[in-house]
Amino acid sequence: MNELVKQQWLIPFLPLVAAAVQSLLPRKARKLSAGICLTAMGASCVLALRAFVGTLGHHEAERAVWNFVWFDYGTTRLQLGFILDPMTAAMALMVTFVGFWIFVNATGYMSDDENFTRFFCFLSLFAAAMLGLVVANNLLMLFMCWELVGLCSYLLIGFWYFKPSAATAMKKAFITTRIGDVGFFLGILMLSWQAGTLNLYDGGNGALEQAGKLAGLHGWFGWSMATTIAVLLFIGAMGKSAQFPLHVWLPDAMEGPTPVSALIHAATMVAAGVFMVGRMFALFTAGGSAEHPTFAMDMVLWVGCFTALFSATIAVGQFDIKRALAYSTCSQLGFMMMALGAGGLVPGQFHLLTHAFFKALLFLGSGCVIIGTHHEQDMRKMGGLRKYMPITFWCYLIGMLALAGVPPFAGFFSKDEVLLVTFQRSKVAWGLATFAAFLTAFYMTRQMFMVFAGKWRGGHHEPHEVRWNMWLPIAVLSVFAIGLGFFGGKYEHYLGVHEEELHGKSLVMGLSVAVGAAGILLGWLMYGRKTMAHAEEPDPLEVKLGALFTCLNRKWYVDEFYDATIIRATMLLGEFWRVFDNRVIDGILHGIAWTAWGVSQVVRWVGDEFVINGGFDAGCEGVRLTGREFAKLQTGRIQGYLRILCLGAVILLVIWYLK
Amino acid sequence: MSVPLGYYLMLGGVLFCIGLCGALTRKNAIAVLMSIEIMFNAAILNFVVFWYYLHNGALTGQMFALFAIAVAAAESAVGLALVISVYRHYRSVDVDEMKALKG
Amino acid sequence: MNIVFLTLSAIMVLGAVLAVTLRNLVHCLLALVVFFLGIAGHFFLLKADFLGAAQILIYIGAVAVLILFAIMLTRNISGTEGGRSSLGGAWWLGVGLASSLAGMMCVFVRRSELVTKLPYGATEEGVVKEIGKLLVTDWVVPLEIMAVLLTAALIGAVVIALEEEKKR
Amino acid sequence: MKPGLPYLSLITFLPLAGSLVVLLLPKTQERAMKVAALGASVASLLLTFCAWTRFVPSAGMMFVERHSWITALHVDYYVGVDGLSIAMVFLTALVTPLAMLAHWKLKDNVKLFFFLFLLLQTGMFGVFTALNFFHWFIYWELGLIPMFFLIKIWGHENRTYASFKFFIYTLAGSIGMLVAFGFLWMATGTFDFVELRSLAANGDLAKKIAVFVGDVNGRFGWHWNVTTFTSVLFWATLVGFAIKVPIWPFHTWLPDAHTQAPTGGSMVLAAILLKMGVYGFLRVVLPIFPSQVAAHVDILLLLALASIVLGAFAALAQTDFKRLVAYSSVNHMGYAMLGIFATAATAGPEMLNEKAAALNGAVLQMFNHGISSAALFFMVGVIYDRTHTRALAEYGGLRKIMPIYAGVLGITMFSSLGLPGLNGFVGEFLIFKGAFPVVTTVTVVATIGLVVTAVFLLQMMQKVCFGPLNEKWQWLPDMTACELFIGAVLMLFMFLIGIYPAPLLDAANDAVLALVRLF
Amino acid sequence: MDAIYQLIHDYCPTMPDWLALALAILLPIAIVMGVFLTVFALLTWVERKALGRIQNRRGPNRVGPVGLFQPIADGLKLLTKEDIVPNAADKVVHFLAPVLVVVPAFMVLAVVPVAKGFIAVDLNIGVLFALAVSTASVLALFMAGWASHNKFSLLGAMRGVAQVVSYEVPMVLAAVVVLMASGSLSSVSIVEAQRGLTGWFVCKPWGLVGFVIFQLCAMAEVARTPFDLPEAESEIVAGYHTEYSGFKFALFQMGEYVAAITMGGITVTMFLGGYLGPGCDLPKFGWLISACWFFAKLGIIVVINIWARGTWPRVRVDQLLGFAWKLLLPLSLVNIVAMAVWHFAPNKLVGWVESAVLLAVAIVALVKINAGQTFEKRSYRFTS
Repeated sequence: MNELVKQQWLIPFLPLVAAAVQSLLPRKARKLSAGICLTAMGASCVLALRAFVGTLGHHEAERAVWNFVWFDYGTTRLQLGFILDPMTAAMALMVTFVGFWIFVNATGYMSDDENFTRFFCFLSLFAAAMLGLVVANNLLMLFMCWELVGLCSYLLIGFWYFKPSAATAMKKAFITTRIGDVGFFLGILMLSWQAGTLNLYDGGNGALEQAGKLAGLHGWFGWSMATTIAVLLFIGAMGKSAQFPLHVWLPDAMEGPTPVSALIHAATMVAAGVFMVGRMFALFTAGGSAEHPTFAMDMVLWVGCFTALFSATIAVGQFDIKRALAYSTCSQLGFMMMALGAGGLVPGQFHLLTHAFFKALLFLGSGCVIIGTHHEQDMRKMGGLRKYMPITFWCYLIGMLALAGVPPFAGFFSKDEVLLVTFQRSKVAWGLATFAAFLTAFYMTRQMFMVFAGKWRGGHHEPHEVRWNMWLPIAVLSVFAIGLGFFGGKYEHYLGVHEEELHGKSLVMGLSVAVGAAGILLGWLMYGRKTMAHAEEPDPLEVKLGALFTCLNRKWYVDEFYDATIIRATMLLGEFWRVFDNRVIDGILHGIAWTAWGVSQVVRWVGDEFVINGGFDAGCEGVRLTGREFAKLQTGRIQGYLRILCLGAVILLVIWYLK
Repeated sequence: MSVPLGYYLMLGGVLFCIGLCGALTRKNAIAVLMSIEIMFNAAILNFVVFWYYLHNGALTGQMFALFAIAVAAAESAVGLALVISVYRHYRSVDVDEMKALKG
Repeated sequence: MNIVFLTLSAIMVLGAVLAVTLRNLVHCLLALVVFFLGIAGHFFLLKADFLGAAQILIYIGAVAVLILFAIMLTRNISGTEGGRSSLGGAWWLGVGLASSLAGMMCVFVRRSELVTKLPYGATEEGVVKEIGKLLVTDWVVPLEIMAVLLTAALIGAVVIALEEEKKR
Repeated sequence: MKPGLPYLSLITFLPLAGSLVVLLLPKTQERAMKVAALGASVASLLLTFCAWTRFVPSAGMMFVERHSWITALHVDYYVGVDGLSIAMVFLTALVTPLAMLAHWKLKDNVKLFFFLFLLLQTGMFGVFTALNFFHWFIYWELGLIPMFFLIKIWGHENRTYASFKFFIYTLAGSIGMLVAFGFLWMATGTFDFVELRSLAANGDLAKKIAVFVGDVNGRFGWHWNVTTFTSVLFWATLVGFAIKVPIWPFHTWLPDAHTQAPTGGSMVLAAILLKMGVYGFLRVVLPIFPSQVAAHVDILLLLALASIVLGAFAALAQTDFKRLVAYSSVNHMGYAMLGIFATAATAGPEMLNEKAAALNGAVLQMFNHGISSAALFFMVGVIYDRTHTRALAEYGGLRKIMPIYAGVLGITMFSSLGLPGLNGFVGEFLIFKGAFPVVTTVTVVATIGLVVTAVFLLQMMQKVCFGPLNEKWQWLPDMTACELFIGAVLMLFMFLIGIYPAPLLDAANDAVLALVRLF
Repeated sequence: MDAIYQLIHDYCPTMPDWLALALAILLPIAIVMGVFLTVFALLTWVERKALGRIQNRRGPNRVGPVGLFQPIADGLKLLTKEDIVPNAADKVVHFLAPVLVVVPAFMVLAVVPVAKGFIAVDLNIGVLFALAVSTASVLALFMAGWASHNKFSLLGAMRGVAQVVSYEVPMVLAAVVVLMASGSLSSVSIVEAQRGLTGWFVCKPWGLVGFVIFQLCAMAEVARTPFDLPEAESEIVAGYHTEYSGFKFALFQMGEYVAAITMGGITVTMFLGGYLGPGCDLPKFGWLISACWFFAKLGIIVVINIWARGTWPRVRVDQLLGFAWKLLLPLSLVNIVAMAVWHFAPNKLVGWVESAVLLAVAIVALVKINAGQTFEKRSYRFTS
């Protein structure tokens, strides 16, 4: 276990090297770039597997840590470190495995793009950053990788930078996540200040190991120190995992290529927030217990629950296939956060894993659909793809069922666990969650029928099935979407977190199945029975709900709200200060300059004109005249001079004599 | 041998004034130079007189006179040369005509 | 002894006055020569015989001849040159100034305490040897400078006088 | 090289010698002039490198040279380098040749340009190495005058206004400083920074000033009280440096000076001249007026905060590319000042590590900002040479036709943004880590600056590189080899310090600790 | 003069001082005048006799036994001749000129030591006085030439002055050598310095050269023989004394001849050891023997002059001046150096050899340098 942790740094390092090499490759070295990227990902996947197997052997949660010094300052030193424990191993394995298959799909998806090499370079950079985040034992290193992941999402969203919408989307994504990161940063500062170190586990005096002590201290707003730090960290998580206030960037992130959406906005990056909360779980729960949990836990619970419901409602009203999936991701993340907030570390993490697989499956599926329909993204212009793209259809179906929570599939087990835990915590949250689950089932079936059922509503040329490198990954993922569910129980044991027995298990399970079935039934009723005839036909739901539907479609006008308030405010502030600088400060300066100039003029006019010039010139004139007079004396006659000389001598002698 | 010093000094002074008077009144440049020579000799006479009466052993007075004579000779030589060259230019040695350096 | 002094001074003064007043330049020159002889005589009287000889050698031998040459070179054009030209007031001014200066000098000499001073004892022999030694020891620098001065005067006089030749 | 070699004098006066050589070369030999100038500054770079390798951080002042100069005024030529200034000397030695290289294609009066540049470099070296106020002030002004001419002669549209404003503004500040040091000299009889520092440390300075004020009162019958007098001295010196840094209210000369300065000029102006102000705080204000700084620390913190936040907001609203980058400089310098004032915020040794972190961060921030702002201005210069316009609105989608340029601009932008893995982050992280425990509220507000910095830089990036290509720039050629070389060197340092900042920090650490222990 | 004064007092102490003083002054003058006038008369006779003998004719033999009274006859003739003065002449200057010619000649005699103890005035600057006075004759020449208002006389005067002035310088420098050797200016001490068998200065190498230079300059000074340009009969009638006749002419002749004698006297005192001779130190008749020696040597010098007059042709003016400035002057300077070398040499023999060699080299070099100038062929402008 200990020597394994020493190789942990290799996992993120390989993709990093690959990214560096690829960045130097010329544009036309397409095959080589893809090759390097895939081999690197494969290698780190093998390493992750080795690490995972390493952790399997031990029965209770074994943890190995390896810290190294980054640099010294003052009298202390700043350390970074790597960790190997069940959660990391699982996560790393999931990221590498899913990532690998997404890369395979990407080779197909991006085959006709001229910036192919640069795309794969960014992908491997992203992989490196994500893996770095996962294996980090130090909060600072985690934060650094966190920001790098944000950078990669920025670069990948804006991959097709010539599209203005992509340009604004990439900027928006980065800035929103950055706002979250500020919270995270403050949390780190607080932690480093209070705990003295940023290492999570450092043989006893790591930050998490001091959670108890931190709980005792006083933080902001009356919370304990641990809670304040947890809240700050959760803000970062909200930004990254697109929780309610900072979720606006996720739908716009769909501007990027679909594999990107799959990798970043489904499986890995957005999950980072949840993973981070899971990693810092000790901090969140410090100071509180199951009965009266800390404020942080409550916050996580309610934010998660609300996000789940909120985005589920929006997902229902979306026409773009990717946006619908984006909102579903949002709501699923809400579920995970809710689970964690309710105290269920294992359900949250398990749901994270399963969701990664089937959401990646769904996104890749939508990618195949888009390629198949020659870059058509609007569901209203699709339809009847079952005939044209059978493989994609079946894989997509498995993904949909898993997501909807139909029993045999992975989704059911993980979601059930989540609902169970929420049930324990608070009935209200559980109720909302089950309604959100119902909505999930509904919009997924809506999507299935709009896309695959009915007849082709798109343009003139028929859709076609995608090549092998596109459908193979979704096939593999669909297998996992099915199989993974069964490992639920063992995961709990694997993580070494022993949950006490939960009551009301059968009620919750039954209700969730019922709700899932009801959603599917309603979806079939609305969309399955009478599929839309042509693209322009209004959405049946729209007919039903009318104004509410448009409101859903427009994402509850959150973007517009933000634009109107925050963004305009900052722009105005900027304008104010720019004008302030130009007018006020420069005004003062110019004022001083003008007064100085004025004074100089006065002095010049008064002082020079009269006093000096007048007096001086007169003096000069006088001197010149007397000079002319004396000149006459110089007659040129030598004797004249001699006479004057003698006259002088005589006078002198007389004077001397008289004295 | 007992001529008092005063007589010699007066003699020197008178001679000097005669020379001065000549220098002032004569129109001819060479005459002026001659009167200057007289003034020079009056001065040198004084040197020797002072040496003779106050010398208590030191020969400085004579040395001075000797050098003064040498200088006077050099001076007159150059003066005359100048007069000759001026004469060639002005065709006359009348002092009043040499007014070129008028102020 | 002051008889000799008186006669000599009388001759000298007469010579000087004539040198200044005579109309004919050559006659003035002769008067000047007499004046120089008078000075030499006084030098002998004052036991400065080396100086007396030098005076004769330099003044009568060289300077008088020089002046003669100068007169010869400039005289034949200007004709008889009037000693006391009709300068009018300027002439009287000159004489007046000179005489007042002379009178004042006599008055001062009379009032100063030096007047009755008598000479020291007879000077010992070998004054010339003494002068020679002094010239080369204490006064060697003035001697060298005098040498330079004389050479410069020599060359200068030649150049000035000669220059005209070439020009024409 | 035997250890006794007078490194600092050599480094300082090598450019001066180079400038003379340039002066002597005939007018037609423009190429020779450029090569000579570059040779001189590269030589001093190599010397700096040798000095760096021999630099022992724990040894306090290194390479000290002390020769008595004007004995009457106890003024001596006292040169030395310690942790605080070694980084700056290296920065000057690194950036100036690059700035010169940026003007390799210069055509009009080349001789004067390179002469002024080398003179400027000498001035800058002098400021960072001088330890006696007398010749330090001479270098301070020497650094100013060539810059004035660079802007005046090779500047853009209204360069006269900008150059005058820059010169007179900074000069006014430095006059205040001169007067203050005049009084200090009268009180203590020495101009020497190190001596003044030791005096201030053991409290003698205050006593001497009290004595001085006492007999001044006695003689002239005024009745100044000592504290107001010392605080007047303090404020005069502080304003002098504040203008140079620039701290918020005194910063309006910077955008004008930058927009009108030629590429190389603004590179040097941003990279090094601003650091002279901050270095001034480290070398002069903090050690000599510790008690005053502590007394007025809250106002100073507010000012630093203003520079960060207001600088960022003002940058947000800029339409001119260079003005935007200039305001970003104001913002970044704000961080450095925050780090410095944080050390003065609490007395006593218990926050030692935090204060050391803040100060280390400030020193690092100075170096990093030097690198990233120089790169950023160079990038602006590169486009300006091609398009002759700085309005952001006119650009768009340059990435299509200038991919390499877009790449380098991206990396530079992210470095100045403070992205981890690049040099900006380490400095800012240390500052915040140090300042947070000491002045929590100010630091929290400062984080707004972080966000807004990201906003305006990304906005700039979007307007310039992304979005649809403005058809006017169809023919724009990509970066030439020479320009790429400059960019590459700067990027190399960005990555280097981003990944492994230890050498820089170790060098500065001991000096920083000594400074922090003063408070 | 003081010695005589003592003598007078011893013999006739009763005489009043001023009378004694006057006598002491007048007596030597009378003696000197008397002796040298007779020698002058004798000189004219000897010259005419010798010239006749050289030119293979008898010379004056009508008046007196061998023509001895010829000088007296000449004198009487000139006294009775009418004294013509040209009317345009400058009367005063015309009258003064002959006087000024004679006066310097006689004044120089005052310092010539005729015999042991017999010297008119023993000035301790004797030689310098003699040289100074001889320069005064220049003035007389010029006045004569100028006063007679005659082109030829003016031309003669100009030549005379140029000649005298340019030969004066080498003469004085040659005399300097003697002064250096004897260490004093008074003629008696110079003579005394030449005691001893080979004591005469002429026996020293530099003494010989000095004697030759001094002799040549003396001849030029007096305008005799090769240098008698001033009154070169063939070219400018009688030179500056064309317009003189009667007694003034006699004075001129007397002046010239007396000058010749005095120059001879000075040459004898300086180079030939004055009155020194084997018997001059005898107590009783020593002074008579010394006088004889003096006059014998004087005779030799005079004979040389006459001899030169008879045999050498006249020299041209530019050659005359060139010879003086370009040869005699440098030679005399070298002579002084040779004397210094001789003086400071470790012993007699070395000193002798060195100065001799130096002088020989100098003479050869100077002659070679001036070869071009000295007696080059005369060019006629108007005749072919």
